[in-house]
Amino acid sequence: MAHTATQPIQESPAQLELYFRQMTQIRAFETRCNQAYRKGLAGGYLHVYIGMEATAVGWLHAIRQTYDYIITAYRDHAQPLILGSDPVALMAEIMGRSGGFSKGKGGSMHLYDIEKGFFGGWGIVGGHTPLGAGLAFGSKYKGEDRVTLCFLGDGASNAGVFFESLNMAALWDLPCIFIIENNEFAMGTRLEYHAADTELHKRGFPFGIKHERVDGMDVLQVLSDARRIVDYVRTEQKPYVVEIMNYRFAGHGAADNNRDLYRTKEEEDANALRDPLLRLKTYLKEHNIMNEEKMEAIEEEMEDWADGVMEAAEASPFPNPEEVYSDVYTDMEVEKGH
Amino acid sequence: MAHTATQPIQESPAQLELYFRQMTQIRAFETRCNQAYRKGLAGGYLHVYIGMEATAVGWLHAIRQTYDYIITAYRDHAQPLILGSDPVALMAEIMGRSGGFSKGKGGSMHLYDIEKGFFGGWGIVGGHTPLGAGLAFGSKYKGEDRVTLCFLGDGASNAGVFFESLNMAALWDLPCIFIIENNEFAMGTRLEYHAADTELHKRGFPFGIKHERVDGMDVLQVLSDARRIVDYVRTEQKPYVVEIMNYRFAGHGAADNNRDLYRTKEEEDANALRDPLLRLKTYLKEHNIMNEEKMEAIEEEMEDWADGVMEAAEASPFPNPEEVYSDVYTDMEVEKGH
Amino acid sequence: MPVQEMSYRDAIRTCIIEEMDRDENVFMMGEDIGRYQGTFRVSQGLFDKYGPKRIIDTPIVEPGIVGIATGAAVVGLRPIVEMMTMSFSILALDQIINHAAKMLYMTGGQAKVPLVIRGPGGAANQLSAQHSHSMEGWYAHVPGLKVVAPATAEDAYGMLRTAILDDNPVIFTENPGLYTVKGNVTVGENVTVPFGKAAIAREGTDLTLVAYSRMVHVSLKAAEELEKQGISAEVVDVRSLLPLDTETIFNSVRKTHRAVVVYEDWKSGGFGAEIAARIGEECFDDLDAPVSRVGGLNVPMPYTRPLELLCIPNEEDVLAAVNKLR
Amino acid sequence: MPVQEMSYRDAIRTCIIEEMDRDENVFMMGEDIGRYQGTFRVSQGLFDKYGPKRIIDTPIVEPGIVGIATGAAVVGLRPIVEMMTMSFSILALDQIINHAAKMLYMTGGQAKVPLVIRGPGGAANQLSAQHSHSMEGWYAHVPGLKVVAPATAEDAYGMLRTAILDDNPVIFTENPGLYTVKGNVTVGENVTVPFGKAAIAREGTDLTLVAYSRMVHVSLKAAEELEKQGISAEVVDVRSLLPLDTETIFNSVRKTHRAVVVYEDWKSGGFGAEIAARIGEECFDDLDAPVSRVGGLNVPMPYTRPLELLCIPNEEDVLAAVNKLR
Ligand SMILES: Cc1ncc(C[n+]2csc(CCOP(=O)(O)OP(=O)(O)O)c2C)c(N)n1
Ligand SMILES: Cc1ncc(C[n+]2csc(CCOP(=O)(O)OP(=O)(O)O)c2C)c(N)n1
Ligand SMILES: [Mg+2]
Ligand SMILES: [Mg+2]
Repeated sequence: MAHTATQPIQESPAQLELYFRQMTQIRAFETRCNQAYRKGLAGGYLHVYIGMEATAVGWLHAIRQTYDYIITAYRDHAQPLILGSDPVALMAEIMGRSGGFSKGKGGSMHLYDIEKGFFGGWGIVGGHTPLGAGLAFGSKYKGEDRVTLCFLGDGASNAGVFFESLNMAALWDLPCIFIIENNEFAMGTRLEYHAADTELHKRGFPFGIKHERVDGMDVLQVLSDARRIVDYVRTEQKPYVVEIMNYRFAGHGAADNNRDLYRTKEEEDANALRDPLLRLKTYLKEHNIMNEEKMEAIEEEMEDWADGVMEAAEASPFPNPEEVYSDVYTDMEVEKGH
Repeated sequence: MAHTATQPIQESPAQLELYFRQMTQIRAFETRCNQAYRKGLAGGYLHVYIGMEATAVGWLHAIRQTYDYIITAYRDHAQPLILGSDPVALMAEIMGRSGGFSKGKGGSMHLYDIEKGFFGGWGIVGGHTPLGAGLAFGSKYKGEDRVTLCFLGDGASNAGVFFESLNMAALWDLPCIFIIENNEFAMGTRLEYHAADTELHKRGFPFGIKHERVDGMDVLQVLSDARRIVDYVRTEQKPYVVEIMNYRFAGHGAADNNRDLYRTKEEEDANALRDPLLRLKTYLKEHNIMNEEKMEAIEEEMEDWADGVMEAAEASPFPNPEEVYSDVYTDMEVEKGH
Repeated sequence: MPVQEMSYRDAIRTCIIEEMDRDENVFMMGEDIGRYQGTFRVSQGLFDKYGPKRIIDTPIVEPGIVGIATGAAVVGLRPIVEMMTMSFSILALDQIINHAAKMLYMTGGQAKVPLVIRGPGGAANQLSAQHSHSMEGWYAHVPGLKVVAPATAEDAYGMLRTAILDDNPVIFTENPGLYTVKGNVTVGENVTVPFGKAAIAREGTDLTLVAYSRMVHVSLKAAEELEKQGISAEVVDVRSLLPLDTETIFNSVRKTHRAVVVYEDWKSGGFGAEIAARIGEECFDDLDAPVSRVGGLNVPMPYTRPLELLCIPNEEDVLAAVNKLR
Repeated sequence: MPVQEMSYRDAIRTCIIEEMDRDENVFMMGEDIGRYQGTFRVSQGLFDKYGPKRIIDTPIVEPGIVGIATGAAVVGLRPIVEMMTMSFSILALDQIINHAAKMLYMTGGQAKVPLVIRGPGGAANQLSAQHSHSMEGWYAHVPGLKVVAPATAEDAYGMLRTAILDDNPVIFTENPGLYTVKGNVTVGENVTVPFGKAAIAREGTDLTLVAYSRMVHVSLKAAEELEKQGISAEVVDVRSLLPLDTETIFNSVRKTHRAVVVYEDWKSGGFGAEIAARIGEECFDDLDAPVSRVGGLNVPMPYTRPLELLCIPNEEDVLAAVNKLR
C-alpha cells in the first residue's frame, strides 16, 4: 500500500521535533474539542482528526505555507492549527463565540483562515472539491505558481461533482492535488459498502491524472510522498490524485457513540497499533532524536496549552444579536425581523 | 479502435435485409424530422440520428426486444422505431399532436413507449443515467434477467451523476450497459475540449466495471460486440461501460446551422466515408446478398413510407386545451388558471 | 384498532415496517440507514429485519440515489428514499424535479413514479448554514410532486402510509425537533391520513394561526399564551402543502377575520408567502387586519446557539406578530 | 455619453466586452460559449477577441462549473458564468446556494464571492418541461444572493455592469424572448443601473401591474388595451428581485389602490406570491380590491405550442385578472 520513499529522509532534529509537537498539539486540541462537546460548550456536528494527524502534518510541511491554498471538508481543525492560525480563535469558533474566525457563525465544520490560505471547512460532502479546483484555476489564471491541496474523504470521493472537478482540473491543467483521506469509513458506512472498487486513487485514471495510493500513518513517509507530488504539481502545473490511507480512531463525529455498529473492538485495537503518534515516537526513540522524558514533557506542555486554549476561548463572549444580520452581503443590509 | 469480433458473423440474408431496412428507415424518418422542423411542423429542440444508425440497430438486435429496457437522452427517435413503436405516433409526438405517445406534451426530446420497454427521451444531459441504473435495479430486485441499455453522449459522460450511477451499478451488480455514443461532439464543443482523456470507456475503470471502446459504424461489428456484451451482462448480472465510436453527420439539432463553427467541410467529407449505410451497402453488394436495384427499391420504399408517416402524423389534431392539465398527477386535479 | 402511545420517530418506523411487510416492492435506501441504523434512528432495527436487499446503505450521492429510486419506481417498485437531512436534497433537485416529478406528464401518462422521499427538514441544533434548510416550500412549488409536513405522530403514521400507497412522488418532511414528540397513534393497515386536508389543531374565534410541521407546536404554545391574554386563537395545521387545503384555511379566516402564517423557512419567498397571498386574494372582504407572516430570519443559519435561536421563529415572535395586528 | 440603439443581446455583450477590457480578472465560462459563439449568441465574437484563457468552453457540468468559478472568485477573479439556460442551473443549486451564497456569512466576512451567473431564464419556444424553468423566484428566496431580471436593453446593459462590479454572487436572468428587443442604450464605463430600484415602466392611476423581465412587456401591452377601455394602469418593472424595492411598489399601489402581480413562473409558490403577500401586508388600508396574481399554469411545460401558449401568461390573462378586480 505504502509508496516507497524515493529518497532517504533527512529531517533535522528540529524539524522532527516540530512534527511531533504539531501532531501532539492536534491530538490535545481534538481531545479538548470532544470534551467541549460533551460539556455542551460546542454543539452541532463536530469531527475530530485523531488518528489522522500525520496526513495533515506531512502534507502541510510539503507546501509553501500561507502561499499555497488549502481546502477541506468539515474535519477541519488540524490544518489551520498547523498553519499557525490563532488556536484560541479556532476554539472560540468551535464554541460559537465572537472571538472565532467567523464570529461563531461557522462553527467546527466551517473554519476559515483566508489570510493564511485556508479556505475551510465545508459541510456538503464532496461539495468543496470544485472550489478546490477553482482556487487552483485562480492562481493559474493570475500566473502564480501556487499549489492547492484539496482534502476529501473516502465517502466524498463518490460524489459526482468530484469527478466533474477532476475532468476540468485535467482539461485545464489545474495545479490542484486532490487528497482522498481514506480512513475506511464514511460515517457508519464501511468503505466496501460505498465504493465499488476500494482503491480510490483510480478515480484519477479516466482523466489521465497521475494517481497513487500512499500511506498516511508515517509522517515521514507522508512528507516524502507529499514533497515529491507537490514538486511535480508546482512544476508541471497539473493535477494529481492521491489516496492516503489512514484511520479514524474516534467516532465519525463527537455525537457518534455507536462505533460498535460498524466496527469491532478488535479492529480498533489492531488499528491503534498504526497510531501515527506512536509510530513517530518509536522513530524518534530508535534514532535517538528524543527520549521518552522529552516527549512526555512535550505532551504535557500540549495538554496545558490546550487547556489554556479552551479557557481563553470560553472567555470569549457570544456574538451580539445584531451579528446575525451581518456578513450576508458585503455592501447591503438584509431585511430584518420575522 | 474497433474491437475485433470474436466470432464470424453469421447473419441470415433476411436479418441483413432487416438491418438495412431499419437503418434506411431511420434515415428517412430523421430526414423528414428535419424537414418538419424547417416547415414549422416541429419546434423546440430536435436532434436526429443520421450517421449513428448502426449503433442503435446493432444494439437493439442484440437484446430481447420489449423485454429488456432501453433509455437514452433527447436523440431518441431511432430506438423506438427499431422496437416497432407506431411511427405515426412518434412523428405525431414530434409534431406536438394528440396522436403522439405523450399526446404532444413531450416532443422530439421526450419520446416514450413504456410498454415496449423504451423509457425515453430525456433532456438534461446525463440526468437519465441513474434512471437507467434504476431500471436495472428494478428488474434485478424482482429477480428478472432483463438487461438495461442506457445510451448517453460523449458530452454526457462528464456529468457527475453518471459517475455516481456507475459506482452504484458496480456496487450492487446492476445489469446495466452504459453505452457512451461518442460522436465526437457535445453540441458545438469537440471531444478534446470537454474530456481530459478522450477514451471515454475508461470511466468504467475506477469502479471495476468492464469497459471497452468499439466501432459504431459497421452494424455487423456492432451486433457482434453487442451480443457478446449483452450475454455477459445478462449472465453475470453486472454493469458494463461501452464507448461506441460514431459520428453525428447532421448538426447538433435541427436548429444548428453552423457546423462550420466547430468542424471543417473536409472533416465532414472524410467522415461521410464512414457512413454506416454506405458500409452496409458495400457489404451486401460484395457478399451478393442484395443488389443495387433491391437496395434502391428499399430506399424508395422507405422514402414513401416516411412521407406517409409525415402525412398521417400531420393529420393528427393538436391536443385539446384541457389536456394541459392532465397527467400532472395520476389521481388528482391540478389547480387551474393563471 | 389498537391505539398506541408512540413517538413521531416510532410512528414513522412502525408504518414503514407494516408497509414493507405488506408489499415486497416497498424498500428503503439512504445513507447510513442500514448497518448504522439511521442518523436519526428512524430506520433502527430495519436492516436486521429485512437485510441488505430491502434496506440499502448507499454512497453519499443524493442525485444518484434519487435517480436510481426513480428508475426502480417506474418499473413497479415503491422506494422510500431517506435523505439524511432534507438539506442534502438540494443536490438531488434535478432528479426530483426534472425526472421524478415530470415523468408522468412528459410521458403523457405512460409512466408513474411511486416514490417517497423523506427525512428531517429544517433546523436542528447548531448544524450551521448548510445543514438547516427548510426545503418544503420549494417542493410545494413544483407541479407533479405532493408535499406533506406532518406535525404529530398520528399524522406522521397515517400520512406516510398515504405517501407509500401514492403513485406519485411524495416529499415527506419531518422536522428533527419532532422525532421525540409523542402521540396516541391508531395503528392498523387501513389507517391513513389523507393528503390535502388541513386539521384544526385548536379551535378559536379571534384569529387564525396557520402553520405546519414543528411550527404548529410553536403556534399552539402561542395560542395558550394568547388565551391568558383573553384572545382565542385558532390553529390550522396545514399538514399537506401540495395539495393545499385552502378551504379549511379560508373558513377559519372567514370566522376569525385575522390570520398569521407561521413558518420556519426564510421568510422572504417561503411557502408562507403563498398561503398569505391566497388568504389575501380569497378572504379580502373578511379580513379585519392584514395577513401577517412570521418566518425565519433571512440569513444563512448561523452556528452559534444564541444567533440560531434568533433565526427560528418561536412563541414570542408569533405573539409579537399578533400584537401588531391589533 | 453615446446613446446607441441595440438589442438586449447586444447590450449584454457590449457590457461584457467593456468590463473584460477594463479588468483582466473578468472572464467568462460556460457551455459552447467560445468556439460555438454561444447558443443564444450572447458571446458571439468573444472567443476570437479574448481567446481560450478568458472565454472558456466547459464540459456540460453545471455544478462543477459554478464550483470552479466560485473558487476562482474567492481568490480575486470575477467570473461570469453563462448557463446555457437557467433551467440547467437546477443542477448547480448546491454550489450556488450552499457554497457561493453562504460563503461570506460562514467565513464571518473573510471571503467574498464576486460571481455573476447569467443566462436565459423562462420558457422559450417549445423547449418542453425540462428546459423552460423560471428559476428567479427560488434564487430570490436565498439570502446571500442578489437576483435581477432586467426587461429592457438599457437595464440589461447597466445592471450587468452593476453585477460584474458587485462583490456578491449575482443571478442575472434574461428571458429568451427579450434578446431581440431593442432599446436606446447609453453606453459608457460609468453607466450602471443600480440594484434594488424598481422602475415605473408606465404611469397610471387606476391600478398597478407589478412585473419583471418579459412580463413587463406583456403588462405594458395589457395596459395599452386597458387604456382603450378607459382604465389607466401603472406598470412597475421590479427589475431587481433581491434586493426588492418595495417602496416603489407600495407607493404605486397606495396611489392606484389595486394591484395585479404578473409573473411567468408557476403561479403557486412563485415569487409573485411574495410580492402579493407584501403588498397585502403593507398596503392593507390602501387596497380597494384583493391583490391579484397572474402566473404560469401549475403544470410542467408541455411541448406542443398550443398548450405551451396556454401556460405562459399573456395580455388576455392580465386583462382577465384586471376585469375580475372590478
Ligand atoms: C451531501 C451530503 N450528504 C450527506 C451528508 C452527511 N454526512 C456528513 S459526513 C458524512 C460521511 C463522509 O465520509 P467521508 O467523506 O469518508 O469523510 P470522513 O468523515 O471520513 O472524514 C456524511 C454522510 C453531508 N454532509 N452532505
Ligand atoms: C444539464 C444540461 N446542460 C446543458 C444542456 C444543453 N445541451 C443539450 S445537448 C448538449 C450536448 C450534449 O452532447 P452529447 O452528450 O455528446 O450528446 P449528443 O448530442 O452528441 O448526442 C447540451 C450542452 C442540457 N440539455 N442539459
Ligand atoms: Mg472517511
Ligand atoms: Mg456527442
